[in-house]
Amino acid sequence: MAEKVFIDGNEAVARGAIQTGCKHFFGYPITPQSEIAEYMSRELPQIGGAFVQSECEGASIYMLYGGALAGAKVMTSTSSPGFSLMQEGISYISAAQAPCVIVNVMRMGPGIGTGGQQGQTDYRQVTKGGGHGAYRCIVLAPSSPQETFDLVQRAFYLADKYRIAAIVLTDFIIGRMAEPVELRTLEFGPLPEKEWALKGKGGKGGRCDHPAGAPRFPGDLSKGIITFYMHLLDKYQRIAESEVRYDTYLADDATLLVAAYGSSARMARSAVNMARAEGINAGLFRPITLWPFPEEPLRQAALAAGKVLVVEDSPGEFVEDVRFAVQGRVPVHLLGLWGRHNERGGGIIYPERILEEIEKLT
Amino acid sequence: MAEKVFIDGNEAVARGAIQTGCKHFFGYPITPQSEIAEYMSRELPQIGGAFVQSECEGASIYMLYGGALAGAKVMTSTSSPGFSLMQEGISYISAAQAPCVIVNVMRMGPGIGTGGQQGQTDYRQVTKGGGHGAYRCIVLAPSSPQETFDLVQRAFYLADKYRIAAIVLTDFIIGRMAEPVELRTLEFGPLPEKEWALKGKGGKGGRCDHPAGAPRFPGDLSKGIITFYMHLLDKYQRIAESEVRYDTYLADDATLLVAAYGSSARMARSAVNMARAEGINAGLFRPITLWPFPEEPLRQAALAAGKVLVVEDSPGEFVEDVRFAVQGRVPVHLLGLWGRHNERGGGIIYPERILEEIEKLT
Amino acid sequence: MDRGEIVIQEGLCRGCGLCAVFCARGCIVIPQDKVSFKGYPIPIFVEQERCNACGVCGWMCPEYAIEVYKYVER
Amino acid sequence: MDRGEIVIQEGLCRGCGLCAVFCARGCIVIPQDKVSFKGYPIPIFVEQERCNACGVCGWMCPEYAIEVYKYVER
Amino acid sequence: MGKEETRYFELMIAGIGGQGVLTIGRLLAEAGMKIYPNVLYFPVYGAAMRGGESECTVILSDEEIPSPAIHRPQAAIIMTEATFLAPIFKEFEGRVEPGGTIIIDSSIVQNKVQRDDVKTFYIPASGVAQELGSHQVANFILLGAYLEASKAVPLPVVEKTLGETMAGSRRKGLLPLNKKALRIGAELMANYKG
Amino acid sequence: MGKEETRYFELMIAGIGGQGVLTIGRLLAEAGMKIYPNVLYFPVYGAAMRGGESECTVILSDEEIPSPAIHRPQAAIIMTEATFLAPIFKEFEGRVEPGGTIIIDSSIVQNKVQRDDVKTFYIPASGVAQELGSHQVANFILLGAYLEASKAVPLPVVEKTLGETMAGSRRKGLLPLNKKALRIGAELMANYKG
Amino acid sequence: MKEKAIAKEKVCGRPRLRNLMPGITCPGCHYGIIIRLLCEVIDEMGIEDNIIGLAGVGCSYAWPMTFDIDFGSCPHGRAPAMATAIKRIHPESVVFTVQGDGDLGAIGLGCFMNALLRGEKLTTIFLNNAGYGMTGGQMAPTTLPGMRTTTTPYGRDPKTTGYPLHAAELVATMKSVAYSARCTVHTPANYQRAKRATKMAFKKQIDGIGYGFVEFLSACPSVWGLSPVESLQFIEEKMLAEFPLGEFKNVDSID
Amino acid sequence: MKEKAIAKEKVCGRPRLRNLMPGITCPGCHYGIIIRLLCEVIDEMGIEDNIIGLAGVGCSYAWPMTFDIDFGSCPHGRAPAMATAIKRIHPESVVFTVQGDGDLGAIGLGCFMNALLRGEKLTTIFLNNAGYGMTGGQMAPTTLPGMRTTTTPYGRDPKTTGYPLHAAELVATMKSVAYSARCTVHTPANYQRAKRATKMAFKKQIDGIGYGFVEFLSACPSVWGLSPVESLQFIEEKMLAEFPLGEFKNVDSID
Ligand SMILES: Cc1ncc(C[n+]2csc(CCOP(=O)(O)OP(=O)(O)O)c2C)c(N)n1
Ligand SMILES: Cc1ncc(C[n+]2csc(CCOP(=O)(O)OP(=O)(O)O)c2C)c(N)n1
Ligand code: SF4
Ligand code: SF4
Ligand code: SF4
Ligand code: SF4
Ligand code: SF4
Ligand code: SF4
Ligand SMILES: [Mg+2]
Ligand SMILES: [Mg+2]
Repeated sequence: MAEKVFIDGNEAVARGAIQTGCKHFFGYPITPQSEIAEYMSRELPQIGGAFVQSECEGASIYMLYGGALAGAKVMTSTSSPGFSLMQEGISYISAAQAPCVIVNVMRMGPGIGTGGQQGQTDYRQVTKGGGHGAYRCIVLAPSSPQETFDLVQRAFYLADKYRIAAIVLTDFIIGRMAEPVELRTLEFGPLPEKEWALKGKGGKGGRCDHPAGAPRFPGDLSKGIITFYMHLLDKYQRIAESEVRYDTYLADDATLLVAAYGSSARMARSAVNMARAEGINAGLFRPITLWPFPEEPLRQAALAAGKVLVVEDSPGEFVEDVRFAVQGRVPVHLLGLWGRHNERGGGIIYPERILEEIEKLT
Repeated sequence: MAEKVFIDGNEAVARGAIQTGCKHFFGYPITPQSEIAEYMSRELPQIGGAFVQSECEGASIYMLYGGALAGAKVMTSTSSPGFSLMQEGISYISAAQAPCVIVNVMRMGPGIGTGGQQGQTDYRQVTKGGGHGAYRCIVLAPSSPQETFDLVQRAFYLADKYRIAAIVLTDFIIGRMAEPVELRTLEFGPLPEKEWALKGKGGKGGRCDHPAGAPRFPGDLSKGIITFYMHLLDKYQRIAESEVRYDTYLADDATLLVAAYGSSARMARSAVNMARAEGINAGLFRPITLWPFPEEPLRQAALAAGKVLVVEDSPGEFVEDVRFAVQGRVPVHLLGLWGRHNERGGGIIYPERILEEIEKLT
Repeated sequence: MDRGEIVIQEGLCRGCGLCAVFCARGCIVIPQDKVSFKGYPIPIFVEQERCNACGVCGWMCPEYAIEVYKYVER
Repeated sequence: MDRGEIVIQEGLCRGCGLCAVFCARGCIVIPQDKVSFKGYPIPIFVEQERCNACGVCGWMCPEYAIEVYKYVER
Repeated sequence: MGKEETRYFELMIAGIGGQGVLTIGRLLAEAGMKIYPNVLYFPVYGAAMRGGESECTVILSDEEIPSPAIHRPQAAIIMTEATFLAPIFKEFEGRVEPGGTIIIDSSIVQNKVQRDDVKTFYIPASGVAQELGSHQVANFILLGAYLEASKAVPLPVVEKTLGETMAGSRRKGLLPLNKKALRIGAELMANYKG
Repeated sequence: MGKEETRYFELMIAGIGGQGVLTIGRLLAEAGMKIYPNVLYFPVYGAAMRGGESECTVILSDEEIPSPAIHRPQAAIIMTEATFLAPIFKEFEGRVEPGGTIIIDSSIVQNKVQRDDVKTFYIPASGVAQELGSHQVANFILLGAYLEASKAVPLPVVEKTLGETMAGSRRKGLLPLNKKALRIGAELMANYKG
Repeated sequence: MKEKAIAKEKVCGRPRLRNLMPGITCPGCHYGIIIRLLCEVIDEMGIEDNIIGLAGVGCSYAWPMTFDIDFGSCPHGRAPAMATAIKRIHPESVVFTVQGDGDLGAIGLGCFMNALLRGEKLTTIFLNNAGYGMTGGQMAPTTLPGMRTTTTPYGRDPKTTGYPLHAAELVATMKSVAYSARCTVHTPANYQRAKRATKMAFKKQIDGIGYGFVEFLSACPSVWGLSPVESLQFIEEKMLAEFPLGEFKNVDSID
Repeated sequence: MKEKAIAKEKVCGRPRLRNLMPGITCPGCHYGIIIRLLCEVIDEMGIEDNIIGLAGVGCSYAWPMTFDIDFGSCPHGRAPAMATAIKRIHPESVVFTVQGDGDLGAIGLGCFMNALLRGEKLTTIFLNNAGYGMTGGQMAPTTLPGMRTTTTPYGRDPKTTGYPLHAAELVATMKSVAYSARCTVHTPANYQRAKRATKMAFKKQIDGIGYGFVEFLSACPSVWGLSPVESLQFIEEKMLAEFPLGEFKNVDSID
């Protein structure tokens, strides 16, 4: 077994990236994830890589785009307002199919929000594509430092495999909670050469990275808009078929299915335990990929249970995907951020509150 | 009857805004909507207002935010990549509940897209909130210059009534096609005073516009995150109950319901005519508000028809809302951008192609 | 005769020590072993006789914890 | 003896007239009444004798529509 | 040329930026507004300033006009062979509806229409325009030819509209030349012989 | 204090930034890692640099730990009355589970716990720390007290861990003082008399 | 003597336009001193009724709550754009921004420079504390070479992170600027000079001449890892060496 | 004489690194001339194999397709950020950006200035045509006072829209910049001077000294509403009056 360290989710992001070969990081400080950049600023210069503190999240994403076009394994991280500023860049990255990893350690609320505190209110902006042009990004939502460490590695792999932006979505809780993490290197198999990368033509013909330019690869925008989108749709379809990930807990015999992702899934799991202790057959469904969304497995589990309780620390975003999956065939209840124990930024939807809701529904 | 002029959708935006009292406009050039800014640059100085050419769409939206906080009727317009750059600002505007109007004259594709050509690929970014914090904006989608002229006026009204950002979503086709437009002033009734506006305290106590500051109005973020969101949810609920708009055409006896919005609804309407001429009972459902989405009316119409054909010039975004509404209870087919007559930016989904699809489905 | 006095509000003071630095007349000292009920070292107005109510300690206090009063005869 | 020649590719030329302006020897003129098959006024190389193949018209042509050749004896 | 008993005209014009495609399209629509209750003008042009694809649709109708985009127009004016990206002639040759009309600037377009189910008119508009003193008025010649062929809007109405729209413009000195070009186009069409 | 037969400890610590709340929380967790298969440390602190709310949860367990956030903790250390926004003492007084333990820095917090279903210890940590020469070690005194009360992790293990974590740090000169504070805290608890 | 009636006259205390609420800066932070200065300036110039402030994001984020004037907060770096709109809509009012060196110098540099390019008539209070205070002490464009921050753990190296931004000098090169100065409040004398500069920066706006800009060097004991008193010395020895004080532009008409 | 074997030697034609494809600029646009210049510079410096270009959005958007080198395109205004990453990842390569005056001077000003602040070793070719060509002739930060554009229909008024950006001078004030010059290609002699300046701007990068910047005044007959020949005169009379030519900085070491 690999070395085990006691680190938080933010450090797990940084370490996971370096573990899988990322040597270039571009980022701008924002609570609650500045620690990722700080870690990178210490470590990358030591391994011959580069940490660049950008002047804003816009610059971070354009640096990321440049780095991806240069053919390197690159990552940036930010939190909610910063992610908003990246939307144009993500759209360009998606058009160029430039592989890269973006980490969003969410914080609560629109605008300045609640000063870098807990929340899950970026679900729509992250999963529905906040930028123009109807693209998709893979979205992975870990619920522990270990899973963060592992999924960051997987994100790099998926990004390169599908030439896509892979987003790792955590939050204040996952980012700052520390647990023992095994520093294992995950192996996913071989990846194609990046012959399209800009690095100086080196005797060959000049490579042009321009949407209306010489075609560089299948699905290049220059081939025409229909060809381009059919290529994307095909790719998205392949991802949806092969890369869906989710986790269930005591869901087989559940008569009430709790659906939650990321940090909320941790509280929900405790609540399921409490409910079981009371003799209520609750179970948990936890999507790990938010896109592709585990629509079919969730529908099956929901139909089997007959009733769904969605828990999310938001006014209700994830619940829309659950409703979409369930198609009105079983009732879907929502415990949103009003389930928090207080109004302040540090408010939390505790397992007890979820249990209450479970009891109400049974 | 008011004067009738022959103007295109872009001019209708500018004229509609001025007609309803907008005197301040902030914008940055981008095809295919620069004409809106150009019109404003000619007219606003003449009526004692201000046209400010911002340095980018980010600046446009922050100027808009400032202007809204100053208590004025303000507007900006842009096209797809520019809208992506506004996402952070829109999130702040939504948090501050600063009333304003944003026009997005869509163009096709992610990234640089197809150089300012036709497309409807901003549906998700506009309707699902591309910024952080799970807010909502009202989205109005006209399908003619006259409707644009009218809906822009309505957008200003709704923005002030609900203290919300109202988005008018058009595209290359609606923006550039010209038709006779009656220059009528729409009356919507009285609006509340903007006592919260920043304009110098003028003898009263200083007004603080800060999320964590002195509460300014019901639903101010400073009251705590739950109170804030409950206020928003309540407001969104009221909007969903009162402001849903849609149009139907020959839908009553339809055995196939075509669903389309904006420019696509124009081609779809021709196709419905063609189908009727062939004896096929096709009908059209056209949402005018994309948020709030006419979920219930669409479901009823779809159930009555038994079959839905969605037409949109995109790889499939609007169709998701249709599917959500229809809940899998009748089949929903999609004719997306692959229905265009060619690969180039100027490609169009012609009525003939829609008719073909209608025929296939009957 | 004393020319004035200063009042330090313990609840506002955060013990930065700037007042002591800027009193040119040395009227204020901060004994590092005394802590306010908020947990900060607290300044003490030790030399009222020398205070000329110049107000500098008040200006330079980032917490507005000091009020300076001048005695004026009526 | 002619010292060189220039070749104007009608298909590339957009009739801007810069070549005529920059030929210091006046070898190129643009009769405004003649239009290329693309619809642009077309320059004409009227004075080969005076051309010294300096290449300036070629450099300054924004469309690379002019090739300049120098005659060299073998 | 009208469909059924109600009046209905469709025209598409295609060329490259700078030829005045949009000028005559919009002129026809504005003139049409004096006569028809429903009028639509729909231009398509690229983002670059000069020389790109330029195309527009004009519809004049007694009835409501649903689609602004017409796949198989009644009539087309073609002013260029092709642009960098688009085979304009080829495309429009194929698109005009059977029985429809194609008017071609034969000074520019060398190709011939291969269909025999459409009425085709080869008008050497650019050549004639150059003779008139400016190759820039080829568009008005072609519009004049279309008006003569279709009778969609009487020539005097178009001329009047032109006068109104050019009234305030810097180019108003060109009005007589433009009018002349319109009339010459109409004459060329009136006297057209296969 | 463990639940059922498996070992299980929960502790929440609350105060304001600068008091070392997070330092002792993390220390306890890292020491716990030497003994327990499952350890969790979850800090909550604001965006501002100094003086804001600061709070953390530590869980040591033989079993998997699902929720990092504990509404009704087994034990709490309270180091402040209130912050600008949050009534810390009030909140935690109410939250500790019946039968649980509350340890209070009574040099700072003047309030008294009103419940009688919890074990409450008033430790004048800041006062004692000041006597030791630095009010900054109050946190170690309180941790020492908790360790004595709970037996969650033996004091030597905590001391060893502290030595390891401070080894590379600029503050390693403070190690003896910190250790002393831990021991004094444990003694105060051992000798505690309501 | 004792019998004489002695009255106490308040010489100094919380400034009138500073709301009654605790500050939320760290001990020894100069932001509190600069707030006093601004309150006094607004008070003395008699403009409280028609002044509007806009605060950036950083440790000055709470300023809007602490002043008894109309005062809004802005997205990070975007105060100049918001101020532009407000000034255009209420041209008779006095509009100013308060921005940190990360806010104005990094994320907001384009927004700010473009406000100068557009010739806005605004006033900016620029807080140079050589780092990002709010987010935990990262490098800012103004961080001194060699200085350790949480993102320059080995000291800022100009080879990979460049040289400090000299905002007041840069601003002075822009044609539409009427006033630009760099000040400190780290001594009472400098406090007074800074106050005069700030008044001048407002006056240029009020007189319609052009943009007014004042850069404040401000102690940040937390990021600098120094005590408040050591921080004074750091300003004197290090900050002033890199960032000289002075007026870099002061004109009464532009073109 | 006629009997002698006469061979034709090509003096001038399409430059070797210019791909065979039509340009898409307007007649008389100087961008084509600047492309030639760049091709010649890259060729003569022998750096075609390890040079990487990044084009902004504007009428230069098609440059990536027209050069036979690795050449990417960027979101509007963001070339310096993309170039930064590429240069950091491939430090041995020569990385340059091509940006219009809207691209660099408006939307991209912050991105560009921050690249200078970070001390990147890049080269920028700045195309100053006093307006937005691509989008139809709107005002740019470089538009001359009084000039009519589609968004300054009554002429640019410095009172409401400010004064032109002088990029080359501004850049020269930044410490990490090694070279900054303003050139034109509106006469053959200026073409040659511009070529030397461009080589210098690349050399500063290659030698690791600092940023290299060349501003080109470039005729835009379409936006200016002038013929190509009139545009030459406009440069001579109006542009040069506002934007003097010259080297504003040329240093061989920084600090
Ligand atoms: C878009 C965005 N990115 C990042 C942040 C996080 N953030 C808050 S304040 C700040 C920097 C503050 O530095 P500075 O402007 O120097 O102000 P100081 O705290 O030093 O006063 C940052 C990066 C944010 N709020 N918004
Ligand atoms: C985010 C964004 N906003 C706006 C545009 C539209 N746009 C394309 S080019 C351009 C400006 C071009 O001006 P300039 O940089 O001066 O280049 P020029 O065309 O003059 O060469 C603009 C605003 C865009 N592509 N992306
Ligand atoms: S008022 Fe002046 S003399 Fe008195 S204590 Fe304060 S600084 Fe010293
Ligand atoms: S300056 Fe103010 S806060 Fe600082 S020690 Fe003195 S009284 Fe306390
Ligand atoms: S310079 Fe070139 S494009 Fe211009 S007229 Fe001469 S040959 Fe034609
Ligand atoms: S080569 Fe020189 S002399 Fe000959 S035509 Fe060209 S510019 Fe004139
Ligand atoms: S971090 Fe620095 S700037 Fe921020 S409040 Fe603390 S001392 Fe002041
Ligand atoms: S618009 Fe201006 S810059 Fe653009 S191609 Fe035309 S002449 Fe050149
Ligand atoms: Mg700072
Ligand atoms: Mg330009």
